[in-house]
Amino acid sequence: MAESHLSLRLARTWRSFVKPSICNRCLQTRRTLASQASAPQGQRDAELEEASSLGGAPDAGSGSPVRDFDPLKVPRSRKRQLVPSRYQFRSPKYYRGPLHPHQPPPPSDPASREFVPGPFSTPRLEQTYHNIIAPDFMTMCYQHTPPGFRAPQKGARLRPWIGDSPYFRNRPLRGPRGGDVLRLLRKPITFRNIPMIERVTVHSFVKGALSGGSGYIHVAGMALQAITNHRVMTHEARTNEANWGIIKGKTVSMTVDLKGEDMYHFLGKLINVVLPRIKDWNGVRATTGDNSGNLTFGLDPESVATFPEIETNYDAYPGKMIPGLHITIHTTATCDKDARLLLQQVGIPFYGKVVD
Amino acid sequence: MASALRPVLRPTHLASLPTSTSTTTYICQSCRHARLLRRPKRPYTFTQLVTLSDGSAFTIRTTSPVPVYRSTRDTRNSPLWNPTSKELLNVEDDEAGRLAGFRARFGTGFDTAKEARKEAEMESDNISNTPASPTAANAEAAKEPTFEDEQNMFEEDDMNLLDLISSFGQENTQQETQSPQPKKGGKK
Amino acid sequence: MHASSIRGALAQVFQIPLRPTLRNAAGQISTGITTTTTSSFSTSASRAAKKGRGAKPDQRITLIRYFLYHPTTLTPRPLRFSRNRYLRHWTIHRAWNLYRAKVKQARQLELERQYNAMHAANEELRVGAGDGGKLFRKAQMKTGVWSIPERGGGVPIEYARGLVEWMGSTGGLGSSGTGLGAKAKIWDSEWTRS
Amino acid sequence: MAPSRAPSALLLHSLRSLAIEKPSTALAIRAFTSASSTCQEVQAERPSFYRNPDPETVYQPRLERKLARAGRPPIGSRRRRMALSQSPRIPFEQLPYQCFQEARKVLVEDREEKLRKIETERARVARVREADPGAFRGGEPFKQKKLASMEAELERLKILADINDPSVKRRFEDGKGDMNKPIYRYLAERKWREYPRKVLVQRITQMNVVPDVVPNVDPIVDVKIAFGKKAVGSGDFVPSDVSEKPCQLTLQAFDRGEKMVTIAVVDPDVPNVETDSFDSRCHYLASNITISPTKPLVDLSKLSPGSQVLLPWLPPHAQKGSPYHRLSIVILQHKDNIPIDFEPAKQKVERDGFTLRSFMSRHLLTPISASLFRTRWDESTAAVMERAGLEGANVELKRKKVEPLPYKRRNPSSFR
Amino acid sequence: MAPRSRGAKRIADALGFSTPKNHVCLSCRQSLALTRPQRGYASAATAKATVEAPPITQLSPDGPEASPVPQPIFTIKAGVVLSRPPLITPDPHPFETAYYLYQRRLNERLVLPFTQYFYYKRGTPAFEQWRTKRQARGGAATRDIGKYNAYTDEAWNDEVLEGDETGAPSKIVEQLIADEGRAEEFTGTGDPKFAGLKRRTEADEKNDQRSLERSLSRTLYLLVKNKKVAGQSQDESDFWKFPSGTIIGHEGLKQAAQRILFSSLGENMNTFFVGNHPVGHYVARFASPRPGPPPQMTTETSKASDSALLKQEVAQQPDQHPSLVNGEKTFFMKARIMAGQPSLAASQDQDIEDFRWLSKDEIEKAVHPDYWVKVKNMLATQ
Repeated sequence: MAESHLSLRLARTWRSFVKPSICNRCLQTRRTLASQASAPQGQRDAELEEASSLGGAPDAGSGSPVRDFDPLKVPRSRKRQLVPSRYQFRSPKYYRGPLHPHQPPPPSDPASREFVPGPFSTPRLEQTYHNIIAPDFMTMCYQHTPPGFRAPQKGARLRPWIGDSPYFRNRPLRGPRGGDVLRLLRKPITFRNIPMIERVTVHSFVKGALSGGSGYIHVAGMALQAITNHRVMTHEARTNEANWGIIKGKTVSMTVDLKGEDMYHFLGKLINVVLPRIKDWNGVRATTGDNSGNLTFGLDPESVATFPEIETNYDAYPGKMIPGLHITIHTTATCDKDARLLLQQVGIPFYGKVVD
Repeated sequence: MASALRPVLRPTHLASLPTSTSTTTYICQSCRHARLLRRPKRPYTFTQLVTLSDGSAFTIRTTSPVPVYRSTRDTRNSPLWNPTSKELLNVEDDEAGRLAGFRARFGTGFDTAKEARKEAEMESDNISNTPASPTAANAEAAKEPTFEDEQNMFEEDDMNLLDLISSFGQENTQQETQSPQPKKGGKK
Repeated sequence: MHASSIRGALAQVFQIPLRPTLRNAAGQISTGITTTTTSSFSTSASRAAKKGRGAKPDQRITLIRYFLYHPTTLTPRPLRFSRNRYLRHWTIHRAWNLYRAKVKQARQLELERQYNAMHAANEELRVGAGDGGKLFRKAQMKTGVWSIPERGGGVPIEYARGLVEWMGSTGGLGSSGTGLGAKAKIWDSEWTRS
Repeated sequence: MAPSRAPSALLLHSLRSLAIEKPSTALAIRAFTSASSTCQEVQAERPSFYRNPDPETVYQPRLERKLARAGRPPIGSRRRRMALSQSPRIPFEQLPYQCFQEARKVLVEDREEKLRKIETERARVARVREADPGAFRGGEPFKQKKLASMEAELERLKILADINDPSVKRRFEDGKGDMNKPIYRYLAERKWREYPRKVLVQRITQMNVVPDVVPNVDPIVDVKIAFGKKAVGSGDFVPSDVSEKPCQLTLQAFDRGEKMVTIAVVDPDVPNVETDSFDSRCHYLASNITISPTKPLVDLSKLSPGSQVLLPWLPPHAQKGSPYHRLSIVILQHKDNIPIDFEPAKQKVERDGFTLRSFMSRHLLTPISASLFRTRWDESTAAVMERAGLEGANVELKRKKVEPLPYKRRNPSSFR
Repeated sequence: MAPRSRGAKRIADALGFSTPKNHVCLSCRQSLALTRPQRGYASAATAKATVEAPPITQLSPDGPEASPVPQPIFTIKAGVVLSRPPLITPDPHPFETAYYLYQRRLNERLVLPFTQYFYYKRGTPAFEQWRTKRQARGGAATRDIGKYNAYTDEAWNDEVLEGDETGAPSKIVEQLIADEGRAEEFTGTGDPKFAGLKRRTEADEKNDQRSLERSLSRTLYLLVKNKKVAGQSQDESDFWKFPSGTIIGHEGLKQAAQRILFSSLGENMNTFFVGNHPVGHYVARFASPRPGPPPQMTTETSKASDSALLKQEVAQQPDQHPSLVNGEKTFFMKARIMAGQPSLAASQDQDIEDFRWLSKDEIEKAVHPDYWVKVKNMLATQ
């Protein structure tokens, strides 16, 4: 069904592009409108703000005070301190619900305790995606459906219980044939849903922590923090596993979730500098992926040590304690093959058996 | 309506690595007690210029204070990323620079004769078929400082002898400066 | 182990006051490092650690613990802006959101134009080519698009060259380098199909 | 500079009370923050400054008192005035900060685009308005619906044109926003819905005004109750002598145009000893009141008895021993703002056993807002009831002692 | 049946084409009939194809639609849109650079202090060098925010005034290279201040439109100019076009495009054809029917008629001379070049006079206006 809606809408937008059918009645109104719009420029709209600072009124000549404006001149020339300020608003340390009179400002407000300064650069991988990868991905995966084409009806995925037994009437539906794992549906790729890299999770299970104390955790945390520009988030063991020596409540692994600018910088560094240095490495296994567009591959401690950040002060890290990593790349694709195609375009080589 | 139904998906944050006991868990239901607005702890980051092996460079945000990172081994000179480029085919995979070190000390005299000859004639025919295309880019490549070509001009065994002598003399200092640097980067 | 007891042990190990200000903390640390290297390191915390694992605890681990934990106690306070400065920040924030929205819309329109051109071309091929859609059917085959270069499909790895910000005039190893690292190459015009 | 930032509700009141007036000369020589003199000029005209100090930049306490006596109170805090007197008074939008000026360029370009859109939208609305209904498929109702949606779009574009303007934000935060303009109405509504509306809705639902008095109310008008000078929060206890005189209501509407409303003050907790339950009683009823965003103040004592007040103000009172009484104030909007005919309504309505639901259905009223205050027995209630001629001041209601059931020993054998 | 091709087959089944004797099943006829009235754009009657090898004479698939008007005959051609993707990032918008500097300075006031002793041991020369450089920068550890220290009492003044260059990327790179100190090793012929790094090459200076090292931040498209053929009008031949040629035999669009590209412009181009289907098309109708391309294998005379607009419908009977052609339809295949250069010397059929690499706005000036209107939507502006 979705395809047919899509194709109808596409047909309409396509037709409006190719042959914008403007009836002559609108044509001549458009002509009068243009002349009309320019006429009443003088009459300002009463509803809008007259003294608007964005009014674009030519600034009254950048007179002398503006040109040699120096913010530090006046404070330095003050002989005595200003009167202390009586303004006491402080961003509250605890959030006590929406009805508490002392509400915290939103995180985008600089005075908030959770304010994080925004992006510091446009990563090159992001520009590569928008300029080169997205158009080519759309071209490769384009599936043509003629205008007015209705895809044949697919059966419902959840099967009803059919039989004469009275208990079948309101019973919840059964899973699809062959196991009840409902995979994500793959919509045809159009310019609106081109898969992109959404976030990257760097995970590291610190085996040494089980026996060797928190030294391993701290070194692994420092290494991960140096690589990913983010502080790690540690996870405790949930259950007791005697044969693996896992004790409940003991920190065993740590992850970092990278989004946006940090993610692109990490991926760019990983692909360009770290992966080529892995000895006799012929790429990521093509069978990786969890059928929902997320691919994972691992790095052993030697290749983690070749990251530029760790290489600069390699002797500050005790040798054996640098952790191995699992890197999971979450993409907005809904199946493995799209995600793998996207990562090939980004620059990660694949080898071996191909699993869709 | 009144209870604080604001779904707060705050993952457990690590105030500092020695895990503090008061970790705030995921809160999705209405929460009666006050929730700490934790300050985001972010490590100090620099802008670093990463220069790849073919000279191209880009800036990234990283935690290491080194201003410029000159990478000697990356996608631009790795055979896996450039399967069809000619230069990469006959560059031996001298990973830890041990072969270069050996050659610096004892010259190329010990290379097997066959391999050296193959290398030399690869160089010569590479030059021969390029002049065919008159494009400016090729002409400019031809008059580029061709340091390899000088080595090919000598006779093959003279080259080994000369190499043994000349390389032993002045190149040692330069090899020293170059070789320790990759060694430090190598694995312990 | 509760956070403050760790800090206490660390503070004791490095003989630094519990509430160090940045300037003297840096100073303390420097003296701390130099002293540990010279004087014998016999405080109770390390003796307990030693008893636990026998070997002398790696001094680098304690340093890493300090560098992980110490800066978090000196987190700068939230910003307090004046009225004008707050309005300027608010204007910059609004303009940035507007600018990102415009850039996003421009990219969306660009992709939509390309999509519509492709749709028109395929429709013309299906209907107007006059060979009963044979060329169209052959064009719609997606064999090998999702496979990998090793098996003759997918995207060749050289395609994924990625954008850089600057081109160099000598190779990565500088003018003194030999072999591939020496020549700066913006575009490989001499590529021949071997 | 006095560091102040987006103020919470409390601070906004303090700012509003400071009654800051903008130099309203026709030629807007300088925007709000700048007065003409820089430091040097102040020294030059030193002698005259003592005689007529400028309220923007005076900071000596003596001069401030002189100004206050002269009826021109100093503007802002002393620290701010001290800083302003020394700083080069450059208008805010010309401050030469690089990122700020680049941001302004982006916003100016966007505002021009929005102005163009407003022009085309207004021309389109004019065209549709003058087109005859026959041209449309759905006739007149379709045309009205189309006009309504186009007007809403025009309103949205006007808001978008001014939403990114720092001077608008500053003017609104100083409380000087002109409620005729859609941008200030929008900002006022957003600020109201962020916090005060949540509190109002909580008070109404917690104290069960909604099911008891009004079936359902989704507040779209802000109600503030004030007795003389004293402002009363929704749901507060008001001493009976204060609530003897009718209160003043501030009904702040946020959408364009005027509204014809009816105000009802109903007390649903009148104890009825016989039926051992509570009846409801109407303390005040007035209708045909027009409110608009610019004229929100309604003084219940000043409404005209002849055409508006159906039931005069009965002072709220609670008998001794009875639980507190909830005086819920409900604002009901007339259908299509048509005033109700006063005389028949005045005959029919009566004070005791007043049910707001029947009144609403009879006059086609819809509740647009509600609030309440509470009254209980205090020492002045007896005097108030006696002055108002209400009996029952001497009666004290006590809880009937409920006798426990007689204890009957259970038959142990049946347990086994 | 690999899932992918099954998808295509399902489409084909639904369209009823692949059934052996071209019979159009009922459900598809309705969906096709549904498309019939709205489609005013494409020519009402489908044209008969004059594919070189055995010309298919029977009517087009919409059998029952055999319209009485004689259908114009088009030659089907495969064109190649060969493009070099941009090599460097586009120039940043001034607001972007100013915003990034503003945010970096805010970050300086909010981020955890830099743990310098983790990277530089105290007392080593490296630490001394680092400390002197840091004090020269006014105490800030990072180099991209100019002279600013967030731990002094004048830290509130973190906004730079107008006309300030500290945020510009070139200034930051200059600062980094000055800090590193090994600039002269890598300068070569370039500018020592940037250690030889540059964004504009000599090809930019000379505006050499045949080189691929020109305007590195834009996508460059390959355009060719065909040699003058006697029959062509004067102005038609001096316009540039994408390389194109007629389809020969049963080859698909992609194979045809590859054959045309490599035969006309030489083998030494490492190209990647994106997808098997066309990304754009150009329909050129001749003013008067012209003899169709002679059916020999390799000829590739591309005659772009001066595309008289679709005014006159060819009225008279086209069939006396079977190879008369009313126009040509070129379907463009998208291809990316990764290495190598086209070489006219190496091409077999020497009918291309010259080739150029142009970006989208240069194409507009070099191409016939009608051609531009049909082609501009598939090109990338950046």
